[in-house]
Amino acid sequence: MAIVYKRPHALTDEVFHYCPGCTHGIIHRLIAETIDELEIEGCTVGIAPVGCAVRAYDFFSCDMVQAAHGRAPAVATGLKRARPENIIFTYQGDGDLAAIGMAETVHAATRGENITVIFVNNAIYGMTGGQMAPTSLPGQVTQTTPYGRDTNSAGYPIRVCELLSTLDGVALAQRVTVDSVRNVRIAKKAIKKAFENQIKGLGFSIVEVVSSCPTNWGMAPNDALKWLQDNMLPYYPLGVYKDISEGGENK
Amino acid sequence: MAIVYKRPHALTDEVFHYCPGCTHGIIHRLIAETIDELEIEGCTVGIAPVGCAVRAYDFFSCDMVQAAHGRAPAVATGLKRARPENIIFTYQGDGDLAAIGMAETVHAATRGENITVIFVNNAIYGMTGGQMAPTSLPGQVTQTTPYGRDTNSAGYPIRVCELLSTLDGVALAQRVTVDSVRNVRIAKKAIKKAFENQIKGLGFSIVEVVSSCPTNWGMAPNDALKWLQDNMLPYYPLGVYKDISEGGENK
Amino acid sequence: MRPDLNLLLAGFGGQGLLFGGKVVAYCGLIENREISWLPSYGPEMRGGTANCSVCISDEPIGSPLVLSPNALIVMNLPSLEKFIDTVEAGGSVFIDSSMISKRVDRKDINVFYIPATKLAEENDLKGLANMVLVGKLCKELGFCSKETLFAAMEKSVPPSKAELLEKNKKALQIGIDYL
Amino acid sequence: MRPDLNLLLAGFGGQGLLFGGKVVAYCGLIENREISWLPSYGPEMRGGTANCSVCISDEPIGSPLVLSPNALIVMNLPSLEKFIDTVEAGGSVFIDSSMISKRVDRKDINVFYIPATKLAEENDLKGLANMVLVGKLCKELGFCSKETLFAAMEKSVPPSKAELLEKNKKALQIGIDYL
Amino acid sequence: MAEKVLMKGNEALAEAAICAGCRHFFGYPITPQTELAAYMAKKMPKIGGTYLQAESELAAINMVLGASAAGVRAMTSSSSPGISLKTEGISYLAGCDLPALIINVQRGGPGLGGIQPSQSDYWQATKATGHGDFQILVFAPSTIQEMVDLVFLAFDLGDKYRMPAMILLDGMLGQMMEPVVLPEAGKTVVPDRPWAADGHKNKRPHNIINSLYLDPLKLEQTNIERFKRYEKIKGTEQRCEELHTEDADIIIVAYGASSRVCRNAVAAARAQGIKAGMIRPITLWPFPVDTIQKRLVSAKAFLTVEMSMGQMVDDVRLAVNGAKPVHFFGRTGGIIPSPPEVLEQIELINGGI
Amino acid sequence: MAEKVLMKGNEALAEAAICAGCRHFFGYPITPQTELAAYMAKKMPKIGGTYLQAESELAAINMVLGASAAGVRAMTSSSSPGISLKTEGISYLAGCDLPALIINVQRGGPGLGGIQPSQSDYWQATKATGHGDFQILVFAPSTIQEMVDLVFLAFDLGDKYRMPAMILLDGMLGQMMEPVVLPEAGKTVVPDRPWAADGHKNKRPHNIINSLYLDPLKLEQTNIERFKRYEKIKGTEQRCEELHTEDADIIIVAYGASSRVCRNAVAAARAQGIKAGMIRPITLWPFPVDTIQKRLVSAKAFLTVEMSMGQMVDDVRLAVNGAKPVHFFGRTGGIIPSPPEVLEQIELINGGI
Amino acid sequence: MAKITVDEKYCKGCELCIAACPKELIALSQERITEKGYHPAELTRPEECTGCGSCAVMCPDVAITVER
Amino acid sequence: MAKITVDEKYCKGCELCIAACPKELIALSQERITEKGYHPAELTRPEECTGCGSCAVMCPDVAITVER
Ligand SMILES: Cc1ncc(C[n+]2csc(CCOP(=O)(O)OP(=O)(O)O)c2C)c(N)n1
Ligand SMILES: Cc1ncc(C[n+]2csc(CCOP(=O)(O)OP(=O)(O)O)c2C)c(N)n1
Ligand code: SF4
Ligand code: SF4
Ligand code: SF4
Ligand code: SF4
Ligand code: SF4
Ligand code: SF4
Ligand SMILES: [Mg+2]
Ligand SMILES: [Mg+2]
Repeated sequence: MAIVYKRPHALTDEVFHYCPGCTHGIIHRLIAETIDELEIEGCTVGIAPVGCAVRAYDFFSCDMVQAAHGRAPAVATGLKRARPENIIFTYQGDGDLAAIGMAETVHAATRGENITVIFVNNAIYGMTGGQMAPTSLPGQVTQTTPYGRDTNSAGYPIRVCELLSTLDGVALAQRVTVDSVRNVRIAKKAIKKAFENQIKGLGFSIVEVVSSCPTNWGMAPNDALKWLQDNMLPYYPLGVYKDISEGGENK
Repeated sequence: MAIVYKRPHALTDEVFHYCPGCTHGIIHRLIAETIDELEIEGCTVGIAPVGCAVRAYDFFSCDMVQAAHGRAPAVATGLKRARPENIIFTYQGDGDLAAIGMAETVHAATRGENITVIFVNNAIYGMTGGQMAPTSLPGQVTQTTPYGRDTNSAGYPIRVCELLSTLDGVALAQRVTVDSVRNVRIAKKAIKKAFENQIKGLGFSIVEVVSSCPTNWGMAPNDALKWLQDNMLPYYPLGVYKDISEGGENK
Repeated sequence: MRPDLNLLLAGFGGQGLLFGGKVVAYCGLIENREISWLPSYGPEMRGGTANCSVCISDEPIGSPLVLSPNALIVMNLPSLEKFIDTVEAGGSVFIDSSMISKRVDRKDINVFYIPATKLAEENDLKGLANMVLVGKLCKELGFCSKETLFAAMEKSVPPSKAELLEKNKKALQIGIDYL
Repeated sequence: MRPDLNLLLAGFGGQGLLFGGKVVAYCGLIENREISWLPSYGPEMRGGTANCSVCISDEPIGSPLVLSPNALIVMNLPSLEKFIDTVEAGGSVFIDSSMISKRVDRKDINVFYIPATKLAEENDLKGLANMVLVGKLCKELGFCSKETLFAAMEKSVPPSKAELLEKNKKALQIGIDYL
Repeated sequence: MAEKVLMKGNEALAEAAICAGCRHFFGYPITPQTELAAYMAKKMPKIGGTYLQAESELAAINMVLGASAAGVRAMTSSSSPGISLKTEGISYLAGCDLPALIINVQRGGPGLGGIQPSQSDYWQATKATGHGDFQILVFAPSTIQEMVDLVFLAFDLGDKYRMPAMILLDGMLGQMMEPVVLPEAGKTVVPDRPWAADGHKNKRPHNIINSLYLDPLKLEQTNIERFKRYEKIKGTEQRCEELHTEDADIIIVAYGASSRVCRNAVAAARAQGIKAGMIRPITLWPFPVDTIQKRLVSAKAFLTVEMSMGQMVDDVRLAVNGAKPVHFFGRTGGIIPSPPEVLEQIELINGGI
Repeated sequence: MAEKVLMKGNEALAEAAICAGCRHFFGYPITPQTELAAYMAKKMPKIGGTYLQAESELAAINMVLGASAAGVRAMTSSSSPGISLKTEGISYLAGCDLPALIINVQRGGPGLGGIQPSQSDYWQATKATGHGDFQILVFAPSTIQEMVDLVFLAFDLGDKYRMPAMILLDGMLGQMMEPVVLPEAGKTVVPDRPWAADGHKNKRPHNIINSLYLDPLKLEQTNIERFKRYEKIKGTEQRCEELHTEDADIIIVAYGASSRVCRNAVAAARAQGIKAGMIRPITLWPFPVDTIQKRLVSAKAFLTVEMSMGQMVDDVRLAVNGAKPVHFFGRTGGIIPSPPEVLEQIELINGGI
Repeated sequence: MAKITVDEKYCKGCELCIAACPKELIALSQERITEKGYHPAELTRPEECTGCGSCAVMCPDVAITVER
Repeated sequence: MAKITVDEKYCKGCELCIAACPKELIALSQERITEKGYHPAELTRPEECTGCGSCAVMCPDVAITVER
């Protein structure tokens, strides 16, 4: 018998501090597998956000930098400009990337900054205990929309891939999810492409991963995935929004 | 003989501090005419940006607030939430709205904040003496792109109307210019609609005015308009990008 | 002057210790004493340690952080190990013995072993072991009357959740009755 | 010790006063003296007032802001009115008389009227009135040799702009020659 | 008298602001102040007020500026890193002479730091909540009841002097519960704001809210006038509590959470015969210089206790001006000092005098 | 010796940084420092360096953080409002123990203020360039030559102590020209940075650049260790210039632009027989406390002159600690005090001693 | 009959009106100079002005009044 | 023949693997409790495991090793 699945080398031995069933863990693993497969651990620098994934610096075996809330793309820009030979990725939540960090996101994208962005859209601020995120759904109950998100006062969710795909500097904008084995495999491919693009120097690649937050959604992990399928996927259609790589197709 | 054109009431007597031939002045006049025609001077509050138009507070006869660089949409949000019965407009340059203020712009738009945004795109930082703006064209020589904007290192220009029209909260996103009598009249209509939308409570309306900066482009005013026609308009196509108002048409 | 209560409730997040502390705090409030309630969480995202300090006194309360409790409610082993030595001589410790099998060596304190989780589950009161322990605490220390305790419970549960109130009261009673 | 030069150049933006000041500053540099050059703009976007302070001294220069000039080059009326009273007794004033028709009352200073703009335009040196005035200044005050002045001009104009250099030198010479 | 209720500090601040007529809250989530925003999110829609979760702290403070410019009572709350992001906006508020309430529930720093209570933003609050010459009012409650009272005072004085006010607390006070009595509505009246940018209704010249003065003499003049107001405030608005200071040999100076610890320590010191006392600043700006100077004659030494590496101690030193020794004891990074630790410091100093 | 060239202060800073091996500049335009960025934009592409105009000051400082984390010398420059926006980032730099050069060409505030020179960000620079307990090195050049020299020192000390350094100047120094001698390349060596996040090349454990410590004891420990470094710096890195202080009755304390004005005033006072002198801090943090204290015996009074409403004067008072009177004279809002004004103050004080 | 009036307080001699006039009726005055130092625009052949307003529409300094 | 191993250091009993296994082979252990207080996942009918890896693909705590 041979081992066909095991912990990737690019993950440390640390037990994730995530809640049971939180999909952050799956996404971490996909990134780590990609780093292993592309054999880039030694030249990769990851950027941990402020959000539940803040301690990502303890979990990835590559060099890591912890960035201020929302500023990961700016920090990534600094790292990449200083060492263009390194592979730089950011790992960001929806509050981080789409609220406080919107300007940094749009500008790193339009600059075509040659980095990889993994964007975890769980429609909530996980770390701070479940406030509305820019991607929270209309009607969604959160700590700060206790009567459901009212689009009249709290506005509409932002579809990040759609927004960014209007920008010239973007090489890849793809939305995936990790609700099922099949989709996890698609997500893996997208993440790998986002890293490969960087190696090829194609520019800004973002993979948006529609994710769950069992704790703040107040659901068991499997129920959370069901809710994701029923509520988030209709609002956030999966697919490739922009892809300039060879054979790439846009929505 | 009757007076058919004169200084609108909504402009004060102050001589604009703009350079000779700067189209900021035309845009000011169009806003003022609109305020006059809609008879809203008494309930309008304008927001001056940081940029050449910083002293707009001296030029409009309605109440005015001077906002920090890029934060006009946030200030507008505060004003509008405090006094929903008032008509609130921001007047912003490309550095203000599309660089430092990108997050505030996108979020006021996605919230469908019921305000009117007049966005002056002159492809340069006028006030600070001609640095690259997020909308500076590829190859454009500016103080900070002395060899022409190199999209490899300085990135691609942002097309604001295209970007914002992906957002649900936007009622109107239209790009106009003021290079000719005909286009000034179209611009006027667009600006008026952007104010009317607010009166009707339709949400966020933005009019992007492709403008000139004779001084920092280093051209005579009429030459600047010619340059605008030849270089900016191909990159920034005029038209309606989103319009949810009655009879509104999207691109 | 009535004696001060410096209570520490300690265990995992999710065991209801913060709420337990709140009920105790309300007891003090009802009896017109000075009170404070202070939560403290560990660095984990979820499922980490959580504890809560409650002070009741006739004097204004200085530091609300209880470092040397005269009463300790404890619901998991790491917390017992962490706090047992901080208990004041003469103090009382209430241990959920369904969660902690270990026995306490100290002779200068009163230790009560209550199989609170088991008692709660047996009585269809899953998750209310905290209240069983609070009931026992109240009975043993007599820092307030039983009426006060039940009134405090009423203040702590929003009126919209009547059925919850009943269950909580039942759990308190089990604690009071436990010998 | 050579006398200090505290020069103020004042007029509209666009008249080349800052550049004129730079050439004077370079004169000091070449002669190994302490120098400073400080621009100042008005609050207008464009076309407002602009002026420039230049100090040359054998001592380290404290404040580079010239409040009481011993030499004033002035190219528009508002600047003349603003600064004429600040000139030190015994100081010299150089007025572009093609721009300013007004005459100066003060008797304790030396006033030179040079139709600099007209001279420049007549010599196909549009925009170089500033240099005509600087030439005159140098000649009258003799704070440096003519060689130094021309060397300073060479330092001030980038080598890539040779034709500009020639024109500038010509303008200086016109100023030197003007009686 | 109104009923005593048990409330978390963060929630009491929110409820007090609502009682004080504030209907406009703009914030961005951050630990350890989340309960405040959550409370507002729950209450505001019910009373026709605005709770708006901004896209960032920058946006939040500028929304506050807009609302205040429009003439309403407006507020925001955050914690240390978020306050840094607000500093430009706070400087603008000050430069525009706009009132606004800013709450800083401090946590340990620098950088992302930690989420446990701290007092290490004292300098920022009292000396440089932004660029330029300006001050804001800074209040330091030490009980939940005082938080409620100071919210009212902060709004009232902010209005009176047309300047931003900050309530500076820490995670411990924000998250603890104590009994409070909420004041009756109507205790405070929101004054007229004839200067507001709320539409001139064709009845008055246009109002301008602005902090730009291209003419330096004018800018200097606005600064000088503002500082005259500051001088007046220093003369009339210093507030502090004195505890056993009349006969105290050793006077502790401590505010907020650390003052509570010191209260125990003072009691313990007195119990063993050491004449300890405490001056507890309630306003950090204006700093209660007068009270400290009043006690210079009788006190033999001062001890400043902070949850920082030592910041307020400079203000104490400036007030004492060399007349008596000023000692410092601090814990930082989220650690709350313990009463015995402070007592030890008192004993040490007592041995030396 | 290298040739003297005439340079604007802003340009000299840029050229010096390049000479000091800095190849990474990230900034956002703002008056009065635009020439610095323009110079970088022109030079960097020619020498394989990075000039990047960021989308904002926030982005710029975080790009600097990224570049510094990657192990290169990185810098940014701005002016007052822009520095406020950088405070969160500067606090992160300090919390991550990263070196970085930050230039603040101060202008008048608060708010948008004006664009004329000012010194009103002293407190921000020396006490609170962000939330939390930390310090940055602060240098105050007063000539263009000194700017060049201090850029080198700022990079070197920043590297040595792993902390951000600021050069604090003002619009006057930024825009004036003076002769300077540029140092030869190679005067400074960029040291190894074994801690950098530059890819472990499978040769060492992963490096982490981080300022988060969820355990307060650990966070306190990092703070205490950092402050031990600060103590060392206070002991060894204080720098100032003394002018006629040996026999001075009245000692002016002034830095940067205002010190130049005071230089004239001191000369004028001496000319009329008043024994005036000046201590000119070159490091604002660490503040040259030792020199001031050394002169406490001989001096009869101190006069602090600033282009602000009075900020550094507190540090002078803390150093003097009541031993001698400390006076203050300031102009603000973009006004540069004049030598006669300062002389008048000297005369006034001289009359009183 | 129609006419335009250029208010010299506002005019900065930018020439936009000149380019805008379909009848090419406007020129900068060669003699006059405004307080701010500009040569202001003026109507050269008043009788031909149609009052179409094109000049006023383009004037960035709102210096032109048109009567018709 | 195939098998999975659940590392109890990592497993948090989230049940995602349970839902993912096409053969419904995984369940939470009723007796065992991990150091962190969770009931860990375990393979119920080891002989039926195909080693398809679906469980490992879904495990958010990377607790599962699959051999085949
Ligand atoms: C400047 C700043 N503002 C706010 C916070 C508080 N904060 C921490 S995490 C977070 C939101 C995290 O949400 P998200 O980015 O969606 O990540 P998730 O936790 O959901 O994975 C916030 C607001 C902070 N640390 N710093
Ligand atoms: C926080 C901050 N950053 C930078 C500046 C400097 N600044 C003033 S105006 C301006 C840009 C103006 O450009 P734009 O918005 O395009 O307006 P324009 O002048 O072109 O009309 C900048 C960067 C500032 N005042 N505040
Ligand atoms: S709070 Fe939500 S997002 Fe954060 S670790 Fe828990 S489940 Fe995951
Ligand atoms: S600098 Fe450009 S944008 Fe600004 S007033 Fe002059 S021409 Fe207009
Ligand atoms: S367009 Fe207006 S400002 Fe320009 S020249 Fe004509 S009248 Fe004068
Ligand atoms: S109104 Fe028409 S015709 Fe008359 S001057 Fe103006 S543009 Fe020419
Ligand atoms: S998915 Fe992983 S963590 Fe969850 S129960 Fe299965 S083995 Fe355990
Ligand atoms: S490897 Fe496949 S068959 Fe085996 S337990 Fe996992 S999911 Fe089930
Ligand atoms: Mg999230
Ligand atoms: Mg612009």
